[in-house]
Amino acid sequence: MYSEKVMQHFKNPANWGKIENPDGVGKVGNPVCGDVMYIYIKVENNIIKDVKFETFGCVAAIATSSMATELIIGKTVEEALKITNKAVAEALDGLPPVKMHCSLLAEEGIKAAIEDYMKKQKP
Amino acid sequence: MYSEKVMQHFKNPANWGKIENPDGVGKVGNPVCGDVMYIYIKVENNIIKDVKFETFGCVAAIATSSMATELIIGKTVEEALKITNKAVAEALDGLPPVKMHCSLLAEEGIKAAIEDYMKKQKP
Amino acid sequence: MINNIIYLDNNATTPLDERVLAAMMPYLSERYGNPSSIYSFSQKIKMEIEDARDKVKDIINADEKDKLIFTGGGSESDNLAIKGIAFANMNKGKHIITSSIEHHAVLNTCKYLEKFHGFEITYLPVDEGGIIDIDFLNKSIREDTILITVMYANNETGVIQPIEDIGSIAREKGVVFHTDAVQVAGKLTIDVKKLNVDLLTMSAHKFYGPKGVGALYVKKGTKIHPLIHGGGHEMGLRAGTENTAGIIGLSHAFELSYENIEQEQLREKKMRDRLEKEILNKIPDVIVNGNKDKRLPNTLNVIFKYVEGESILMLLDSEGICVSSGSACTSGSLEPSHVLLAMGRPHELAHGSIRFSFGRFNKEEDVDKVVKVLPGIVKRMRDMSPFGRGKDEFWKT
Amino acid sequence: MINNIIYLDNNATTPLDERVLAAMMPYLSERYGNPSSIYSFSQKIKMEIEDARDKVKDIINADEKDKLIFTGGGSESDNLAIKGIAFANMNKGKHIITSSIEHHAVLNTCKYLEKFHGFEITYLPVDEGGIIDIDFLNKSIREDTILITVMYANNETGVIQPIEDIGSIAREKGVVFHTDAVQVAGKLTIDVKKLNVDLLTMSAHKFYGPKGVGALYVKKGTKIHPLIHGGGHEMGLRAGTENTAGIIGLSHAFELSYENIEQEQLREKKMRDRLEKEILNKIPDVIVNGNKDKRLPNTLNVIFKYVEGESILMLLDSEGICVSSGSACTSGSLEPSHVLLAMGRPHELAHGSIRFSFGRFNKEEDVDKVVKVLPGIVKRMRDMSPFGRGKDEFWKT
Ligand SMILES: Cc1ncc(COP(=O)(O)O)c(C=O)c1O
Ligand SMILES: Cc1ncc(COP(=O)(O)O)c(C=O)c1O
Ligand code: FES
Ligand code: FES
Repeated sequence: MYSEKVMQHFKNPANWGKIENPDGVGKVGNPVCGDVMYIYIKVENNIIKDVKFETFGCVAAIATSSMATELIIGKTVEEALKITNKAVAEALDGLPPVKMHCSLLAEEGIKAAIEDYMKKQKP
Repeated sequence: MYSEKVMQHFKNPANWGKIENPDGVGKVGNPVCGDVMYIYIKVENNIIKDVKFETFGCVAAIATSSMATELIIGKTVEEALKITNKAVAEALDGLPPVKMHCSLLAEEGIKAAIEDYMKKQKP
Repeated sequence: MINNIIYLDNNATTPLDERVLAAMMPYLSERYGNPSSIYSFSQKIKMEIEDARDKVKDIINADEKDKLIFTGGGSESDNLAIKGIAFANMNKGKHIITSSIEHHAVLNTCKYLEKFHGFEITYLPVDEGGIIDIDFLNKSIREDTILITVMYANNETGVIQPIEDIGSIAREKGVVFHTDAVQVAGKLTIDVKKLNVDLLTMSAHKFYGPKGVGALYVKKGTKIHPLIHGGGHEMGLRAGTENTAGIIGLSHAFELSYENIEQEQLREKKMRDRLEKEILNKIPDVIVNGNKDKRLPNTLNVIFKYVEGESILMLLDSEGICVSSGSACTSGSLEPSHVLLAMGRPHELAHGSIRFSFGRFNKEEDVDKVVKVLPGIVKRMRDMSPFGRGKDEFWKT
Repeated sequence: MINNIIYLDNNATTPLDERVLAAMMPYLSERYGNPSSIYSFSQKIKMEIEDARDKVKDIINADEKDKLIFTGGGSESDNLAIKGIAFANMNKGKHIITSSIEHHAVLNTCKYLEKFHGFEITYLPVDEGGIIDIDFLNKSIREDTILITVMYANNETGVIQPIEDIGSIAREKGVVFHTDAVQVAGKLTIDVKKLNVDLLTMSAHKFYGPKGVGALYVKKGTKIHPLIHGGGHEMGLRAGTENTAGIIGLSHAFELSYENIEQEQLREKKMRDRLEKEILNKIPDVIVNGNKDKRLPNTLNVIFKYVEGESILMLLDSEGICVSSGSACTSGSLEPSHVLLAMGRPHELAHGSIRFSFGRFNKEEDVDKVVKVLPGIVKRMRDMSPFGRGKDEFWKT
């Protein structure tokens, strides 16, 4: 059902946890299943220096959370905004069709966190 | 499906064949399946001295033909008329329900042969 | 069993008992005849099928004239019962009563009749413990009600329904009554006379028999249409060359299950109860689902608050422990358990249940192993979750 | 095979090939998981089922997106095809075309729809050789025709129907086309694309696979309702825990059948033709049924005039020879073969047919044995019959 890579990320997820005093926080819920993801980012010179997630969700949700955080770390804010759920799923060697929606959590979480960061930047 | 006894009578039927110059002949057909039985009798002093059958029919038809002829041989005409298909079937340790109708051939064959005999007796 | 897995998913399916396989083997090799053929090679097989049928009928206390139809499984039996009664009696009415916690084989069959064949369905609610509302049933019966179908015990929670009471009501009102006893057959004694049921479903692979064979008990005189038309097999109620090995396997497995049923019930209950106690002791924020007094002795359904069921299931899997989250055939789907929702659990909780179901081949050590790894797994997933003690209060119970 | 019977009833059922049984065994022992469960133990089994499905699809040249549904046998596949199409498309029309020589799984399903669900059925006639009337078919198609269902080869006579032609007509007129290929699967190569069929039925126990498992090919885009509702198994088209051993067995058996199919066809044809020749040489008043140019290579159906089939069958049985009279599932019934009646045989002749059907495990010696005993048996029964040469002239042919 799940690819090896999904299982690896699920069992040993990267970047889970919380950042104290983050520069941006995204809190998103999945409308399909009700699952929830929080994402915290630390930004320096427009570059994402640190990212952490907390996820209440299925295996796919956790694996995509992990993969998505790995994909954006070290990227500029603009680059990070371009990450799509499809890209995350592909990086995980795909997801079962019924589980594609789970990867939306990660995409939207990142977007929400960056939005939050940008809002805070405005004077 | 068939009892041992049915199979015995089917494989080694008693009294099959023809009687030359019989005292009575019954030719009956089974309305249910279209099968046919001929029965020939020889009567002396009101007693059935000899009987033979020819049957185009299933295993049950042949076994009941055989059993029925055994049952009436040596009997008076009146006694022979009392033989029912149920009695024949019972003497064979029963027949499968769908095959009960087959035993009617024998009962009716005997009746027809005796009727034929009686008709010939009338002046 | 040869695997070194800890199999705690016996409500999903059970291992085929070696003794059952041994009984099946002749029918998978030299006794290959088609039971409908009339030569002796086949007629002997036919007789053995009839013996197998009689054995099962005896165990459930069926009348000699009642029918027991062998089918291709529990789902087919449910469909045969419900569609068979519905189509054969639609001139009398098109109203069916079922419950909101049925297996999908019942639920989706009812929904199909509702959507495409003009039937009206009433879905009985259940209480927090998962037991159907008898008053509601009483009030729901109408002039045009032609069938009541309520499961004997629920596959997810193990909760046992008041079938005898439902049976008396149905009989009194003259409504045909079917029960899906898939989770009860082989686990509790069944007496169709006492239960007042007209139709009862069972499935061999839930009692250490083979997959792909089931049975439907049909009380004599019940007007029913076949689901599978064709040759005159199974008293004209289920066409198709008989699955001889499967039928012999079902019958033998059923018999074996009742050989020392009380002892086995106690043995499994003991393991189940210990697991329950240990979980409640070692893990905070746990909810046990289902009325504890009316539960199959082998089933434990728990919610670990703040985490999803699938994650726990998969981490248990990496430890070689097989359990389920929701019912097997709905996993892969996204909906939370309709059974837990019907019991009033909020959506997020319903999504997070784990079912442990014990069976003949479990041992006390299996409990030990689960108790050893489960607290850590739950803690790990909770740490990863944004909710829980000292975190956001996302829901309240 | 272990029995010392001579089994010449391979159209009724076939022995399970030992190689197939070997492939099934793991699923009857340690690999007992429910394929719908999501832990790895079960997911591996699920993948093997999908491989099994792909293998069968490849052999019949199905498209990747076409469906192959595993069912509980040929009869279920036929019912699923016919009722599934009928109920899903009844808004478009309620007219179905079939033939008068179908297996009862098709015939009785059509009759059921006719009697209880308001469908109208056209039964295509056949010629003396048992081949359906294509012109009649052409003329029978109406605006409201939603399904044509004609068997690929007849089980009693082995006569092969012009499926490709029917398929083109159906496609041209936009009517869904189903064929019951139970007697062809494993005997002749099947190419669903070339045949223009939308649905095709097969049954494992006819090609040395297990009893109680079949398949239905469904072309992509075909609108069809399930017959068995429930969980989402088999792409939502057939609920029920998968008969894992059965499915693996079907697929493996199907594969094996095509390994050297041409050679096997020739081998069986040689035996069949020799038996036919010997019978015609040694026994007077014999009629061979079915168009000789359009016949399965393994099937021989003959009438011995003046005697009934059952008696011959039973005397052959005492010699350890298994053959059939009429189709297996109608024996026990009284009706003469509907297939022979449709071919214009009078009632008494139709009652008297014997079918010899060869298979993988037959040898030339089997023919010798039959040829040795059959003439005596026929003579004996004819002597006992009131008809025949020099006796009453009961019928003429
Ligand atoms: C042509 C044909 N169709 C359908 C069937 C039914 O298959 P099954 O007995 O596997 O249900 C058979 C054999 O019995 C058959 O010969
Ligand atoms: C309560 C209940 N009913 C019906 C079924 C369906 O049985 P099967 O999978 O044998 O079709 C199951 C199990 O899957 C079940 O638990
Ligand atoms: S099911 Fe909710 S995120 Fe996967
Ligand atoms: S079937 Fe005709 S006499 Fe038995």
